[in-house]
Amino acid sequence: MTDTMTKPVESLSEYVDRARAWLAALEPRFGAEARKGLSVEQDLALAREYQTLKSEAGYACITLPREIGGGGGTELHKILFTQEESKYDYPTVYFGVSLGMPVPMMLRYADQETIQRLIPPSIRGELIWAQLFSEPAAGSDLAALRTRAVRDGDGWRIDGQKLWTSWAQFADYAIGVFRTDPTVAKHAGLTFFWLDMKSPGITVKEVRKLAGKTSEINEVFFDNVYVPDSQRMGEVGAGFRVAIETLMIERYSVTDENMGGPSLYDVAKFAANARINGRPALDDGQVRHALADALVERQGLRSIHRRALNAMAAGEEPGPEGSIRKLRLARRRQIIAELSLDLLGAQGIALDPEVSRAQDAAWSWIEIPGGRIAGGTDEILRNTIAEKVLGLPQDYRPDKKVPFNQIG
Amino acid sequence: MTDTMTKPVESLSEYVDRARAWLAALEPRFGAEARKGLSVEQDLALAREYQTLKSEAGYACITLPREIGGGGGTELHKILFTQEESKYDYPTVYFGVSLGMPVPMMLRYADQETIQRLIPPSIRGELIWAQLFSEPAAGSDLAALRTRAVRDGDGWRIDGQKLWTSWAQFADYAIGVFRTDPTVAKHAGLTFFWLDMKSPGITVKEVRKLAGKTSEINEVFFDNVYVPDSQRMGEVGAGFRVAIETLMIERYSVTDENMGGPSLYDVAKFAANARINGRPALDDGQVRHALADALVERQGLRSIHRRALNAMAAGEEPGPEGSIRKLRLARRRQIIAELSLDLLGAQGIALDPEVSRAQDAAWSWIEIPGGRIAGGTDEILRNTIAEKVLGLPQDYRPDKKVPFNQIG
Amino acid sequence: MDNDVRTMLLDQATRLLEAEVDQSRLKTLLEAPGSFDRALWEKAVELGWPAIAIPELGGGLGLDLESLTPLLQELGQRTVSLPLVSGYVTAMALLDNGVAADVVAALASGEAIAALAFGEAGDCGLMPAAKFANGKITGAKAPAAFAAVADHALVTALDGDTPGLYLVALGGAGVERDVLEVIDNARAAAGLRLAGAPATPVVTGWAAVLRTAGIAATLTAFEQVGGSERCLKISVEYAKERKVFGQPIGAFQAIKHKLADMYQEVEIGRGCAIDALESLVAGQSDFLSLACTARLGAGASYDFCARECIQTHGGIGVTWEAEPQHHYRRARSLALELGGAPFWRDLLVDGQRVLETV
Amino acid sequence: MDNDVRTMLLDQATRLLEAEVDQSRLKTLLEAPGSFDRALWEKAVELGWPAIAIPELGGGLGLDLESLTPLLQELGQRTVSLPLVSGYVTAMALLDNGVAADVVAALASGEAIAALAFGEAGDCGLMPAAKFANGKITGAKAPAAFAAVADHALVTALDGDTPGLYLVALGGAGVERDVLEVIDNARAAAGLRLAGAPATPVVTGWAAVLRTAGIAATLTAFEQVGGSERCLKISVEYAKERKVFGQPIGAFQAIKHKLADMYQEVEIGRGCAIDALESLVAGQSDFLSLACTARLGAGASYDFCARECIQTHGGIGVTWEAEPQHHYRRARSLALELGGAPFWRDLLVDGQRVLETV
Repeated sequence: MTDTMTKPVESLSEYVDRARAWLAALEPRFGAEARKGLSVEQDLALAREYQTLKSEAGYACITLPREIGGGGGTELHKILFTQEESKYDYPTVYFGVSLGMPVPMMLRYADQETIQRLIPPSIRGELIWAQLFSEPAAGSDLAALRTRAVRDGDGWRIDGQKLWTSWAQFADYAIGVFRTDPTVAKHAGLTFFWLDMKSPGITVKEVRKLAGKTSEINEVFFDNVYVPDSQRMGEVGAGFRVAIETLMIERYSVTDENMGGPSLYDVAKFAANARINGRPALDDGQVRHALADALVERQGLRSIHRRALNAMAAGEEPGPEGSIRKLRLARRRQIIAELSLDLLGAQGIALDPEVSRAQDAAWSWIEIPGGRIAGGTDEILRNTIAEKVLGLPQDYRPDKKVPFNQIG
Repeated sequence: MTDTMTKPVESLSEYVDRARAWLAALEPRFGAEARKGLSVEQDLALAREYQTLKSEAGYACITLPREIGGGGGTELHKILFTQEESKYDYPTVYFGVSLGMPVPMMLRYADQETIQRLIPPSIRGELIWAQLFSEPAAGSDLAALRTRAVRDGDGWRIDGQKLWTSWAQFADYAIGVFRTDPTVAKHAGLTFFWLDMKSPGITVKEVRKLAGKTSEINEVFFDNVYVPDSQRMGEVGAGFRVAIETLMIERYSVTDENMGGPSLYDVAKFAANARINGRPALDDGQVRHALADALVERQGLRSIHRRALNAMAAGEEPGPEGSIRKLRLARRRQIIAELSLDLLGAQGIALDPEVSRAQDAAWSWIEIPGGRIAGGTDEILRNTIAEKVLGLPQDYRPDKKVPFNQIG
Repeated sequence: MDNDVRTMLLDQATRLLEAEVDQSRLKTLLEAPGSFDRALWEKAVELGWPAIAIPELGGGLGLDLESLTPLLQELGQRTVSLPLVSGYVTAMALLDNGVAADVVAALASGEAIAALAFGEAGDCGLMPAAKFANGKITGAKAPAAFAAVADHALVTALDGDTPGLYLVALGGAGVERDVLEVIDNARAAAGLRLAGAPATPVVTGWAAVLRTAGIAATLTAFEQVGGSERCLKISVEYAKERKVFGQPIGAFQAIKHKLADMYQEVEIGRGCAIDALESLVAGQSDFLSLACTARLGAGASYDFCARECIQTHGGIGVTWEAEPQHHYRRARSLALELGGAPFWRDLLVDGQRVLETV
Repeated sequence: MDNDVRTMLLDQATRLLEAEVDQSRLKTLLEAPGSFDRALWEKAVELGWPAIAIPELGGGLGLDLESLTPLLQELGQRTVSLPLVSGYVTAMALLDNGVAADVVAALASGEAIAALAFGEAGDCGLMPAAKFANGKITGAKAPAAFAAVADHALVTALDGDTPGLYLVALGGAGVERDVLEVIDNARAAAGLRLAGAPATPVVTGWAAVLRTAGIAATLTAFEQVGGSERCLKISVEYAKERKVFGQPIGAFQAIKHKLADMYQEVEIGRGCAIDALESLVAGQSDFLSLACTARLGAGASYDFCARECIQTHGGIGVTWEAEPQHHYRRARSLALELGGAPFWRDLLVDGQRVLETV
């Protein structure tokens, strides 16, 4: 096991060089070629191997302590490593939720014994966590959730249904929020728990998405599922606040400025080869205008993100202004993908199943609508900025102070 | 006096030919050259002469009966004539409000004697009418108006202030809406009147606009102004409905698809001469894209407008879908003007005071913000479409059923 | 009389589509490349749809185009793909140029299916690189709707430097079809590899090619308008029904104004389509410019409405099971099949240089 | 130390501007072409503003650019026009090339004012048509800020085919100033007619011209960010205060989301400006690309915020008396003075072709 963080004098550029070398060496084993044609299960197994190597090398959960399998580094190390890693097509997607929100939240709320038992294997990719938030009637309006948790001796019994639960089909554990008191106002009656996804009474059903034949999103059904009270996170009735805390962590987790689509550099290369009535598309003003808009926005967002990470590294809490990044990048990927298809003309309808999502305009275009919805819709994010940053009045909410079980 | 409407067999193209000849002959007297350097008062005097000639020739208020000085024609005649007329820079602006809304409303609500006495001279431009609607606290929210009309024997006494009243400085008469009962809900306590603008107690004060040194808009102050009850239009308390009726007429009055700015044809000619790094701007894709968007929108709006006018000619009431036209054209003029300035680069800041608004990108740009506000803001027009056309719920309006004098 | 026939045709169409087409049938078509709803097509043929606007001397019913377009709009609303536009456009190109009367008759009767293979990889526009010489075409065509099942294709190719349209029998020698996964598998799309495929010249010259493309674009615009209308309709319905924060989402201006914008786009697209059709029918000289506005207006409208229909539906909108995905796919497919927007913008703006406004 | 000086400078600036600048003073400046607030300029000179970032060897205070930019942002917020950017850029061009040390000293002391006359009629970009030969320039320059009152102008011209920058004394022979009505009369703008005006070569080559323009653009971006911030601030305040339909307009999502969009634009513009400045100060090779993003990002932000600030204010927003008009005018003026956006887009995209991302 290489202890990467024992050299405090390592400069950032040395850090990047070392990460580059480490990543490059793994390409034959974990790169796009190696993954081609694998089933999801095979790919997941490969992903767990890769994740274990990352944890051993200090590249998994870079900002978490070495003792539990993290990297003991800073936000800046994390962003630099992620940038390098995103140049490869390594299997990391299964752990995005697991390590993104549940693990940090467990570190804040769970007891030491639990942390020692569950977190290191989670960081190594042996265990996967899901996040049980949305429901059929509770998407943007999370506090409208209906899945009940009712007191039962030393624990609680959960009944109901969650929706849009990413990677629930592979999850060992989950964090989630449930209604423990329907007689009080909607925000007040919620409580936050972590739970074993293998508990009796849990059924997971994959939801097929618009794009692609396999999907990471699921329905999760709860039928009299027992959760001990010791797995409660925060006070009874404080679940909404804990959920918001979780979402604030999520908001800064968008590090890939291409949102999984082609980079602007790739788009420019593509446009240099595309033609509009015989002219190179990259010489055309409408393409230049679109690229310039994207480049300007990217630069602004890089600057905002870098300064926010620095502030976080200096101990400040992330603010609601983190909403900008996902809001802009998701819509931008859609604009750029649509333009790229326009430049292909009739050929643009072809969808090459062999090509990775990060390389193909059509795949990029067909996948991105979800990016404008998941993790806060465009509309919710604008509202967040308006209310939380600018201090404008909240929308009219007729159900806000009504007991939940009396809302029409 | 030429009686233009005695030949029912005249085809539309013959009508256009005749209008063209008539308009062309008047250019030395009323064209841009003749108007150059005139004071507003001199220009208004010239405008009255021109308007009288129009009335005599049947080109004023084309859809109104010949007997009162109108043209006895159809909406189609009106649109065709207006199109031809807009190619010249004739002085018509002073009568836009007067003949647009007050005169048609008087024809609906006033008695025959009043109509005979006041309408023919109004159509000839001898009399000018204003429309007293908006107030400092009542713009988009017209029903929030505060100017009071209180019963006084056979009439009413008006006190308060109107704002944004176009051409009030030259107006002889006006129509307007006032609060006659502050103890009922805001929409219910309004009543509609016409009145003599020379009545004692009325003071008019010009409001300077962002663009230009003279202005058509005014504040109008009322100090114990007497209006006989015989000048009431509609029932007491029905003023809001009558005001909305007036605004519906207004919505279809936007016939100039350039909203007073340069035509797309002129913009294309301009772009053919402008350069981006030595390339003709019209060959540049960003200019082509912008022009294509504008041309597409123009074609769609022409089609919508033509079909709406045909429906109106066939006796149907104008619908709220008329809101599209102004909403799109005002914003489009701003986009196009901004682009034109971008194509001029550093030279674009020059504002030639000798050039007409319809010919200059900088003037077009500097004047257009008002177009997105007057006659319904972009936001109000979208709301109108959403509620009146699509049947979506009205916004939350906490003051809707509260007595006006109890609104906080 | 025409009006009665139109009403009857549309009634029949509505009833047929209501009875036959449901979401699960549409999903099945999306599953595999090159899908074609042959059963529905056979019923459409029985009802005489392919014949509607083809003149009687070509074996058609000889009705006017205004009898066909409401039907196209209805198909567009339901994201049903039938080769009506390609059949009509091909038949008329043949008929106008006195070529292959047997094919015209087969298209009118519905025995044969046609595809319009105008685009190629390498340029978003329609200027071909495929070569015609000695009665044969060599070159590759981009995936074209219905080419997976068509008997004939109307193909663009260069004879020397002169572009033209050629009729190619797809079952014949020198033709290979590449049935690929595409954005919208229900379009029965296939790319064509032509290696000395026998081809009958139909018409030559860029102007003639553009006119034919313009007719296809104008008719397609009605499918696009139908699709946009449907996106608006289901979005408005969902917005009235779905509640967040104690109110229907349609009570929030972010959604209200989005839907108001969709309405404007629908109406502008519709206006452009109507005007282009009128110009085509009246044989006006401004037809190509109006066809460009129909192409761009209806295409942008459908893209916008489909995209924001998903957004309005939120999470449900990005599932396989929900309706919006069909429109999202169809909108983009229709916007690309006859060449990308930058190509049509060029055509419009270059045409406008010589067009006086009025 | 620098931080203390920065704070002090900004405090002084805030106090001076608070005391001196009000709406009626700004209105007066708008009334007549070529307006310049000389009284304010004299106070600024007393406080040493022209000297801030000019090195000591040039007679300046030798502070870093980060001491100047907060002040520019403050001026931008208040739509105050002082020739600080043009003075700094001119002085540095002279100093870096060892030209006219006396002019550098005069600019640092505030005795002299400089204008940047880079643009010309006929192209939105900065490639000049004016000719330099035998020590003299002939040509016409588009209206340039402060040229109505400046003693010197830094002027672009061609020597043969090579563009370069030249110093021209505006009081000298062969120079005529056209003081025109412009969008923003408070910019003291004038066009220059140069008929054999004596000119001192400063630097030659397109790259050097672009670098100088990039520095001017980067510093101007801070004025633009300040203006955008102010538009957002007064719009938010008005939206909280102004009531319609029984609620503040800021409770309606149409306004809330408009303001949220303004916020995003402000922050993106700010981010671009900060990064360009950092690159300039650090002497990085990506400076010109970052200057382009600062130019475009801060320019688009200010245009957007000023336009929607008026819209948020409704009728009041389009009156002469209200504040938004100053921003609407200033935003456009700043966006045009150093060349139009299409020019800078070209520069950015062409630069990106050879730029690896990261």
